[in-house]
Amino acid sequence: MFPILNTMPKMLPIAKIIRETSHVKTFVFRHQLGAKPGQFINIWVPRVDEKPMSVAMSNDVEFWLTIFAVGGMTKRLHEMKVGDLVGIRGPFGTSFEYESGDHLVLLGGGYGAAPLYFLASEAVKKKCTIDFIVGARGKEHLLFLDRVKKLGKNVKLHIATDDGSVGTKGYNTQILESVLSSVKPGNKKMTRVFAVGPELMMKRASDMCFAHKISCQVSIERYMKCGFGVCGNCCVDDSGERMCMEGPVVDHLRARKMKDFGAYHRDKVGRKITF
Amino acid sequence: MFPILNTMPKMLPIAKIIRETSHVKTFVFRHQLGAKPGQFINIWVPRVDEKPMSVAMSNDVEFWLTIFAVGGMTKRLHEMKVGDLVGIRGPFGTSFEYESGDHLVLLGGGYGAAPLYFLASEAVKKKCTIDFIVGARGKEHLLFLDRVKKLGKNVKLHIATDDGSVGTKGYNTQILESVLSSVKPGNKKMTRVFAVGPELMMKRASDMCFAHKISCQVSIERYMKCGFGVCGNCCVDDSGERMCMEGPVVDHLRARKMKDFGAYHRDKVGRKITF
Amino acid sequence: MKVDLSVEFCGVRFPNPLVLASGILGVTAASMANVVRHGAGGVTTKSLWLEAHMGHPNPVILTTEHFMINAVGVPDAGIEKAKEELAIYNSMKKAPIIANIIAGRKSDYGQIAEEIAKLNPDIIEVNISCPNVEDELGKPFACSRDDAAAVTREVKRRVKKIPVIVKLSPNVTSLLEIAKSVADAGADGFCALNTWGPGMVIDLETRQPILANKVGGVSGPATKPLTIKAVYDLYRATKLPIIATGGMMTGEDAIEALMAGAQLVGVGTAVHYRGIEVFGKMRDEMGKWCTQHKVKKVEEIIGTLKY
Amino acid sequence: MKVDLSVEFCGVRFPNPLVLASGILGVTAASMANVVRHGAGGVTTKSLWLEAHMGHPNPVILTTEHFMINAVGVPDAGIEKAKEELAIYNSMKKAPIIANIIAGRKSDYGQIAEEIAKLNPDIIEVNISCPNVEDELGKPFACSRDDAAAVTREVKRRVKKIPVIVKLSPNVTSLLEIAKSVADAGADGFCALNTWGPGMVIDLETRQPILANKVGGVSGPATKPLTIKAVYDLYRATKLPIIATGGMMTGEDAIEALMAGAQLVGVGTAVHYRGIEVFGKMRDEMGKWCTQHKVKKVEEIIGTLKY
Ligand SMILES: Cc1cc2nc3c(=O)[nH]c(=O)nc-3n(C[C@H](O)[C@H](O)[C@H](O)COP(=O)(O)OP(=O)(O)OC[C@H]3O[C@@H](n4cnc5c(N)ncnc54)[C@H](O)[C@@H]3O)c2cc1C
Ligand SMILES: Cc1cc2nc3c(=O)[nH]c(=O)nc-3n(C[C@H](O)[C@H](O)[C@H](O)COP(=O)(O)OP(=O)(O)OC[C@H]3O[C@@H](n4cnc5c(N)ncnc54)[C@H](O)[C@@H]3O)c2cc1C
Ligand SMILES: Cc1cc2nc3c(=O)[nH]c(=O)nc-3n(C[C@H](O)[C@H](O)[C@H](O)COP(=O)(O)O)c2cc1C
Ligand SMILES: Cc1cc2nc3c(=O)[nH]c(=O)nc-3n(C[C@H](O)[C@H](O)[C@H](O)COP(=O)(O)O)c2cc1C
Ligand code: FES
Ligand code: FES
Repeated sequence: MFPILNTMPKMLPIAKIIRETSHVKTFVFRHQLGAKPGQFINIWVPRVDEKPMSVAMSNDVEFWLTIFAVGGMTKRLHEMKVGDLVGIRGPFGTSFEYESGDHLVLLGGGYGAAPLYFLASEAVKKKCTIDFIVGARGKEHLLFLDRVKKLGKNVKLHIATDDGSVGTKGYNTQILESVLSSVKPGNKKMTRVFAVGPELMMKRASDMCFAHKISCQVSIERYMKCGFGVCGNCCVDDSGERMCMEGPVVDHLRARKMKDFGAYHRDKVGRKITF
Repeated sequence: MFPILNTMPKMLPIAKIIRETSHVKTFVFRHQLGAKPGQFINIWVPRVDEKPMSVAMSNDVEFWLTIFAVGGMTKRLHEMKVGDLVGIRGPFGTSFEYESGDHLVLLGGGYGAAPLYFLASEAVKKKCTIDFIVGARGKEHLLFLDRVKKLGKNVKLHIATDDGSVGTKGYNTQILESVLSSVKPGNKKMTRVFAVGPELMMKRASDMCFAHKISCQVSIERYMKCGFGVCGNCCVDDSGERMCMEGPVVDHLRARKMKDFGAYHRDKVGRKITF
Repeated sequence: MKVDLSVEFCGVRFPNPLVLASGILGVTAASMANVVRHGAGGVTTKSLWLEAHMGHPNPVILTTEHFMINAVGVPDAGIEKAKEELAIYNSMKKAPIIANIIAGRKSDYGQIAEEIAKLNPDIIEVNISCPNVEDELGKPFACSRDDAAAVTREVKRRVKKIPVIVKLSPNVTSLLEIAKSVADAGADGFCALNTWGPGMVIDLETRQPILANKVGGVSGPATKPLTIKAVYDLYRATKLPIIATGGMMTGEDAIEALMAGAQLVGVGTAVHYRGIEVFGKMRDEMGKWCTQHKVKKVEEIIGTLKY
Repeated sequence: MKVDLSVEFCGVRFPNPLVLASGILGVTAASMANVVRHGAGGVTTKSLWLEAHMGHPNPVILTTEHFMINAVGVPDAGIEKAKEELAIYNSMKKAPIIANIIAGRKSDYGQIAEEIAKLNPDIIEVNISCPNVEDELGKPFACSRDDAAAVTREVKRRVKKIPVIVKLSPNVTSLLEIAKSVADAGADGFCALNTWGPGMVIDLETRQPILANKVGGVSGPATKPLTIKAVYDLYRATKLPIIATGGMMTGEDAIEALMAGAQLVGVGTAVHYRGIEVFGKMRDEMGKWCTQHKVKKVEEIIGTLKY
């Protein structure tokens, strides 16, 4: 498997900006990216920085990026207007794996709901049934609810909020636990959990799946520079696997062998930062 | 039409050496060259030089080069033995054009008989009938006679020698004239002359074909360096066409527009040398 | 939209910025006219010597998908042939011609320049940077600030009306040091760059270098970013007109070079990678880019890089 | 036929000549061990600083089919991280490790060298040739004979038992002048070469350089013939052991480098063009070539070029 040889940024005007929550916007680009759910791109704001972002939707005519304003570059992005140019490189990395007809349990924390929405929208076409569990601090931080609801009857939406302003009060992992508990033994093999969000959430989800002997895939986000397997900044311990190439989506059994899973990540100079 | 991007010499051992005449040897290489009749290769003798040579035969398992020992490099080649390595680049250049069922009149002077033999051996497979006219100073300088004879009943061999030691005494162009004269008006369109040899011979042949209104292709040999259209040493006047790319095989009507056709060629520094 | 691709370079107007680089298809007037017919906005002769110069035996050019390496060795028949061919070119001239000159000794540059000036080329380009005659001639003059300036001064002294540009070598520690000294010596512009190295390719079977000259100058698409940077440095430091030469393969490459500060774009190796049709293709690609970006005159984009 | 691909370099035996080049997949011990698992005969750390060094913002690496350009800016967390990672690497060591060191001032090289020497790498490689921190640090020390020698002397003074090799820059007028002065200053070998340029890539839409650092070092398959020539020149002139780095993509490329005089072959950019599997592929290609050519020990072909 050769990586994409040409990784020059493709300059694209922002076609549309959708405000999702106070800190989150979805940026729409009219371009056939050809990404699969779980893959990411690098988005470059000239003179500012370039950062990895999961693809929140990709079809024949457009793709979406759903972006939290957290620091310098994402805040600058949030100030940009329709028509402004950014550079896009990718898609890079691995994608979610499942079979037609599988039962998918999606656990999204933070912007994790966005790539999972992309996954769900593809999976329903493949006759999958879906439990879509989202969580956030409060109602106003929940993402993509309306879109998920429109995916049809095969998708069941579960909501958890820390403050109980909507859905179950508590963590989304609590909902996961009850969903997993209700899986009949005979259905375990075709049930797949996909967890995308804060690493500690994914770690908890993995522990639950491990206990229930249900398969699980997680998205391991590490500090990325190149995005295509050269710089070495995104490698995990002790396998040395590159999360931009052999990840970000990995089976949780592989994640569980990573010393850093749920424990630490590294900053841009490779220093360990505990979660 | 892109040229071959990789033009590194392929090192091949000489598989067989066939002595043709006192000054001519055929070198056989076991390699699928994929050349068409009329095309040439560059053959490199390490530490000596690299020179263009027409392909005298190319099939799925081997190819031949029939080489006159005239100067430094070709004399060195004649000293080489089976197993010695030479570098081959190509095939380069244009090839002879004709249709299945055509009547081909081949006029070979000097080593010109070799590439024409390659043409004949392909053309007979395409149901062409062939008049194969060869000429040389004397019997002992004639090339490829036995091979041509073996091509079958559709190939008629005509021989001319300056000294009359075999065949007609005189020039091979005299035979051409009589062959052309015997072409019935209705057959002129499907009759094609291919002349390969000394340029003055080709010029005479072209004049005859022009008078008879019969099509003719000639092989314009110019001093070649690269062989693939970059150095500019093989360009003709006034069109500037490169004989390694737009030639060596050209329609004689195009050749007749060349100031240099039958008049002069250029040496390795681009100086004109009259024929 | 009608796009004006013409550019002025050293007072000479070129119908488009694409100029045949020296040493490629530049042996005869007919060949250069053919290149113009294929879309070039101008041509450069192969390097012209006063006396005949043999060049190296074959093989002289090797290519892979990734690079070209050449040691043609600057063959030329000398001034008499130059006279004949330049006269022919001028008699059927459709685009400006740059006469590229070379000599073995600093002092000889003056004479060839003077002789060539008589033949009325539009521009004289002084080749002091060929990396594949090192064994014969030593390090190119373009590698020494003083030598480069001395050659420039000598040529400028002997050539009065015709603009003189100097062809620079990339194979130096400080391109700008050389360029500034050449500018101070009176150069009217630059051609940047000649080939890289020299490099070497070994045949693994015989364990010998393949080029008869053993080593040769390297070119190819990978040199583009190096050319772009050099052009920008020259543009910023000297403001003299520049021909960006090296790795230019597409119309977009040419646009990039213009943004970096070049007026003209030299095209050599691309003749191999995209065929002789490359000139028309690049011209059309430039036109298309300009149309898409609402650029009416390509000259407007020269030096517009926001560094 | 069983082929022995192992080579000795500065007294250290490498299971095969393919060494991960500095700055590629060299941030953590785990990553380097992974590269060895994929077939490398040794690894080089990314350049190690005494104190943390931030490097440049993204984008830091761009690639086309033809070249890579990078301005990562040599980020590193400093000596404490180096201690931790080298200890981990050594605890699971399967192949030699070369610690590549860097500093901003000549005098600082001694200290980082001394600190790193305590961590017991097999070899110390002194990076004086990174072209993408010029704005920050000025022309690399590898561009000055005296600076290069001063750094070498300083490192050699502080490092007693571990072999010290110097990583050379191609961006100089005379590589041999620098190399000889480094050799005289006590270097035990060379790594040739660092990246080319710097070069620049402009985004045509915004008319800005794409790399955050604006310019970056150029690498790619096209640099191979330049590396080969540099290696041969070094081999002939100094006889010191050499790592041939630059444009090495295939087992045949590695064989070519060995013939030119290298003991080891650095592989960096090829990780992009052929994937991380490139080490195993190149190793197998070398093995196959040796078998076909009846070479039992790959060391036998070192320096066998018939120039
Ligand atoms: C595979 C992947 C997918 C991602 N998908 C999304 C997404 O869909 N939506 C979204 O909002 N965010 C996503 N992120 C996170 C996003 O990259 C960071 O939020 C962003 O880089 C922050 O940059 P900043 O300049 O705004 O903030 P900074 O202040 O520079 O950084 C804030 C934090 O973001 C993280 N971060 C910064 N730079 C990088 C980098 N180059 N690579 C990885 N993490 C970094 C670090 O943890 C850092 O502490 C994803 C990250 C990865 C690795
Ligand atoms: C397209 C083409 C096909 C050819 N096919 C054959 C062939 O099948 N058999 C054969 O014996 N010869 C062929 N030749 C001619 C052959 O290339 C020359 O005989 C050979 O180059 C002589 O080299 P030398 O070193 O032996 O002699 P030299 O003394 O170097 O040259 C003798 C003469 O050969 C010609 N010649 C030399 N070098 C070249 C060159 N690089 N390119 C073109 N002509 C050159 C010149 O007219 C020169 O005067 C062909 C030439 C061309 C251009
Ligand atoms: C085959 C070949 C021959 C060349 N001959 C000359 C020459 O005679 N004089 C000269 O100044 N440059 C010569 N050059 C250098 C080119 O003019 C040009 O500077 C270089 O190749 C980079 O441009 P490119 O990438 O477009 O080829 C030659 C280059 C090649 C490839
Ligand atoms: C992304 C990247 C980062 C690099 N970082 C370093 C570095 O930190 N220190 C160093 O000495 N060389 C560094 N280099 C140079 C390489 O080690 C190597 O010398 C050069 O890339 C040529 O080899 P290659 O063609 O195999 O990549 C880097 C090169 C690349 C492409
Ligand atoms: S981000 Fe560079 S290797 Fe993964
Ligand atoms: S031989 Fe070089 S262009 Fe024809």
